[in-house]
Amino acid sequence: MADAVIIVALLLVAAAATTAVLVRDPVRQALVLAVLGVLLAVLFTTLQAPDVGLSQLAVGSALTPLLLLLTVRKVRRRGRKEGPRR
Amino acid sequence: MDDLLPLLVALPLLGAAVLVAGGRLVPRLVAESVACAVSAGTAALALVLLLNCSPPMVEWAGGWVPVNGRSVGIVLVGDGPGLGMAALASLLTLAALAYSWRYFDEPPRGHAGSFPALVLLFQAGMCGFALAGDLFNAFVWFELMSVVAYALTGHRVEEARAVQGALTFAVVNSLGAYCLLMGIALLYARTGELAMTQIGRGLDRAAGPDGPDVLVLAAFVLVLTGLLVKAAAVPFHFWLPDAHAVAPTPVCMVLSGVMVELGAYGVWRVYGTVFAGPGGIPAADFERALTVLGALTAAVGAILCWYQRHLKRLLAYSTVAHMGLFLLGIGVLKPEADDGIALYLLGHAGVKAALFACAGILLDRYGSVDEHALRGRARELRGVAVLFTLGALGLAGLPPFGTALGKSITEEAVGGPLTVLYVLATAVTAGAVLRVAARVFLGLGPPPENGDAYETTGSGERPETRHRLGRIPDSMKAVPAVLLAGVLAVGVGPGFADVVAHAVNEAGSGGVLVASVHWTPAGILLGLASTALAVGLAAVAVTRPKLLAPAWALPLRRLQSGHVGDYVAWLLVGAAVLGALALPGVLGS
Amino acid sequence: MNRRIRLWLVAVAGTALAALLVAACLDLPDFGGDRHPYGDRAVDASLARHTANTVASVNFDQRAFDTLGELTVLFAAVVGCVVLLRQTRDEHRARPEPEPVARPVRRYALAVLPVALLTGLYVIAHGQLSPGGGFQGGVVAATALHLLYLGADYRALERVRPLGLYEAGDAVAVSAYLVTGLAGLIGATAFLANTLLPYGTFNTLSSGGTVPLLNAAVGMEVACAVVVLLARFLDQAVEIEDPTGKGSGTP
Amino acid sequence: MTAVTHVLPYLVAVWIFLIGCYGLATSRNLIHAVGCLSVCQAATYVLLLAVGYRDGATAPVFSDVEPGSRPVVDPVVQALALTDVVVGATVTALLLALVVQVAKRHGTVDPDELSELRG
Repeated sequence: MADAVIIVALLLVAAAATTAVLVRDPVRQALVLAVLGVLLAVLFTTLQAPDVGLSQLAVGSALTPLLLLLTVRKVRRRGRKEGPRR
Repeated sequence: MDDLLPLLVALPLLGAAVLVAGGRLVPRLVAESVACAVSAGTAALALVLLLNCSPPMVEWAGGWVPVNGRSVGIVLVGDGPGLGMAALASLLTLAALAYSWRYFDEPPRGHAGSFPALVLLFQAGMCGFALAGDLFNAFVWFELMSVVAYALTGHRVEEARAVQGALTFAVVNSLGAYCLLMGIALLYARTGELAMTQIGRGLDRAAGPDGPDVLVLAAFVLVLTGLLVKAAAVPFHFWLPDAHAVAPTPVCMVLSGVMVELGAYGVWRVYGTVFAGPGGIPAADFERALTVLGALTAAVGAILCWYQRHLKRLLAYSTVAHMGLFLLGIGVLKPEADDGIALYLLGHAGVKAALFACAGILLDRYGSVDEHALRGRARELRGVAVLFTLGALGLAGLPPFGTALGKSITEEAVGGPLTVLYVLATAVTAGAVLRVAARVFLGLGPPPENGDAYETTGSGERPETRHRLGRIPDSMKAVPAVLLAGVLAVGVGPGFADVVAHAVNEAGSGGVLVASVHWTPAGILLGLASTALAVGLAAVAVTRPKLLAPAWALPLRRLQSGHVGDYVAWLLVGAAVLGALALPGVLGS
Repeated sequence: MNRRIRLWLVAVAGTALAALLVAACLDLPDFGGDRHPYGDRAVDASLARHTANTVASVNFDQRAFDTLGELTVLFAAVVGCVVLLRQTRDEHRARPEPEPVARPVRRYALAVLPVALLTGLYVIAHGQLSPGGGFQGGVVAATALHLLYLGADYRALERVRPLGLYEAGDAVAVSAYLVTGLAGLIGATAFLANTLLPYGTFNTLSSGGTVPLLNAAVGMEVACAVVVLLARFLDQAVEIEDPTGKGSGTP
Repeated sequence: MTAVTHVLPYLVAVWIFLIGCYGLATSRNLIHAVGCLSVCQAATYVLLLAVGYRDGATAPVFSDVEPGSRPVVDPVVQALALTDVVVGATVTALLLALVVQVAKRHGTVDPDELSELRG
């Protein structure tokens, strides 16, 4: 019987993933993806997978959102002359 | 001999690493020659291994040989088809490197070795995928092949089209790769194994008396979705014309020549080892799924190929049509069809790479790949005209060519109605190429007026070389000539077809040796018929362009919208259709 | 096709796929089941070779060929990003003026930098003992370097981060991995075979034969790769300006 | 209640995959689309690790656990998931590099406004 922590972690991950998809602004999505990365790391730790949890923490919640934000900055900086992008 | 198999992957990787490490210290000439040397060495090793693969070679990476039938390591399978695809990939990569000898405008500052290094990584990914006997290992090399293809397709970043085509290519193929991985996870959950043959046995053991259940069907749909996205079957094919229209010509040669065909090889390999047993998908379902998808792909590819005026997109749709024909041949599940498809695939790779090379010459000489803009301008390129026309005739299936031999054997195996589709599809695609040859090289017929706005014209492109080529370097003319000579050798080489057939049968159906494959009068007649039909179509199209351009195909062309969201939606639809096609067998049992 | 048709297609195909996948999930063995044949074999093989962290043993010993592929995917992405994000002829580099940095931030960044770097190296070194390894340690070490950007400014970061060196380091790490594999082929029986070095005593830094070597190679490769990737994106975001400046770019 | 938990992780993985595909298909911003693709990939991690879980088992690391004293989780799926995490990072990096170039050359990142390749 899977214990309660795994179930809670799973539901939180599902909620975070749905939010990451439904929020349309890239900056906010980058933040939600960082939260999703942390929640995934927690889920992997509860699933007794510390290696994957650590790499998900490093890659999923630090590296990917940083790259997303740098891309937004590059796109927004160019778009500022034509009015803010959606 | 077996333990040299991983070297087919390790050598190009080492070459790429050396090129990137030393890329900035050496002049560009040294970097490109090192790349050619490494690629040629790998091709030679692949051919040597191919020559003695009669008992298929099996190598366990890391020395993890099975203990009482079970192992933890990764298995590499060096049988006829696997090594054949690895050799074909290496030879085409060598041809692409030779073609692009001092070809591109200046490489990124201080990174002389980056393009050759990427091409070597591409070769390593393809060789790894061809040899993989482990499903997850195949996914990793599939992913390497794709990542390098995205970077190479978007190589000309200053072109607006190149980056859009590369982006849609990357998103659709990545989603396909993730579907493949989900399928692997399901198969691992059911069988607890990752080697393909072990998974097959596990499925047979785990299947109850009434055969496969929904889990096997879901795994089949997910794994085949990933592979069919790479094989550009309808409705997963939308990325291919966009990617080929924008990729640099040497990359197009390898993409269309062998990478797309590796998708069909993957389908054949995965079905043969994993899903062919009693626990897998019944043969009738697999046959129905591939026949329907293959026929659709051949039809859509041929029709849209006829309407294109952008030379590279026209050749890309011709590749889609031929992929449909290959999937049809694989779907028939007969050893003769497998032999025919192996020969047809070899011939098609050479012909299509040669045609792309000629299109690249036109682009670099005249700065355009638009059929209407180039009308009559390429008269002085005699040699290229001959090569282009020979390639078109090879595409149509003119007998001495290897493509004709493969097509005739396959037509004999697939039977009546499908043969008509084979003849029509090859005739229409070859007719389009012949029409382009007539207009561009001979300037025949009245100037065609512009079609409606919903099309990608080939004009306004910039040549890939720094400035327009005054004189065509002979390396760019030699490569298509050698490729076409190779295709002729496939067709008329004494005993070559038998060697290929023997290797394919030994790997595919466990050595059920089939009567020797050879030219048959019926096959030759069909080849001549399709060539005549192609020439006729081209002639009519050139003289009276209005006649053969009905507007009913417009809605079909609107589907190719270049929009990422559309392509993802079509991928989901394709997966659902694949599930529906393979459902009856699972429900029935 | 317009948005409405696309939405409709996604809805229909999505529901069909959902039905198929949910039915498949119901056929899957129960979550938390006890049947993991491959896993049990992997644990036994890992203990036989004195590697405490079984995941590292699977990654760098039993399925080292997979890790070679995945290492090359990262290497290909680095070379790809170098090619895709290069400064084209019609672009120029603008020198960013150093922004004033608050005192506490500067002190914090410069204090934490050596600690983060050390943590990354520790995680790499103990890859085959405790959770962690080449990948995780590499990313930690790479991000540690970028604390300089927080602490000082972009030019300080560029001075300490000569890009050519890191790209060469990436390539050297991949070559090291391959040479270790070839040594296995020449010295022992097969490519990437782990029978060359003694397996050492269990739970010590030198245990596991070639696992620590491959771990270090992957650690170096991931660190260099992440530095180059971040550098390429930072260059685009901070320095490289478009020719027209109006943002429309060349048609 | 126990029936649901036997299959909940798999259902969550399927849900994340399909919601990611929905986001990818209906996205109006290419950066948002790349984010949705990484959500799709998160589904593969969840499915892989859920397949390898064992009730009452601990992590397969024996630096502080006596080998054989406690049941351990399946280490092979963790190796596969590790490889998948890194592959995901590289694909995201390449896609974002292409998005930067699309924004530079097309002036927009809205897929509806990209009109170069048609027909």
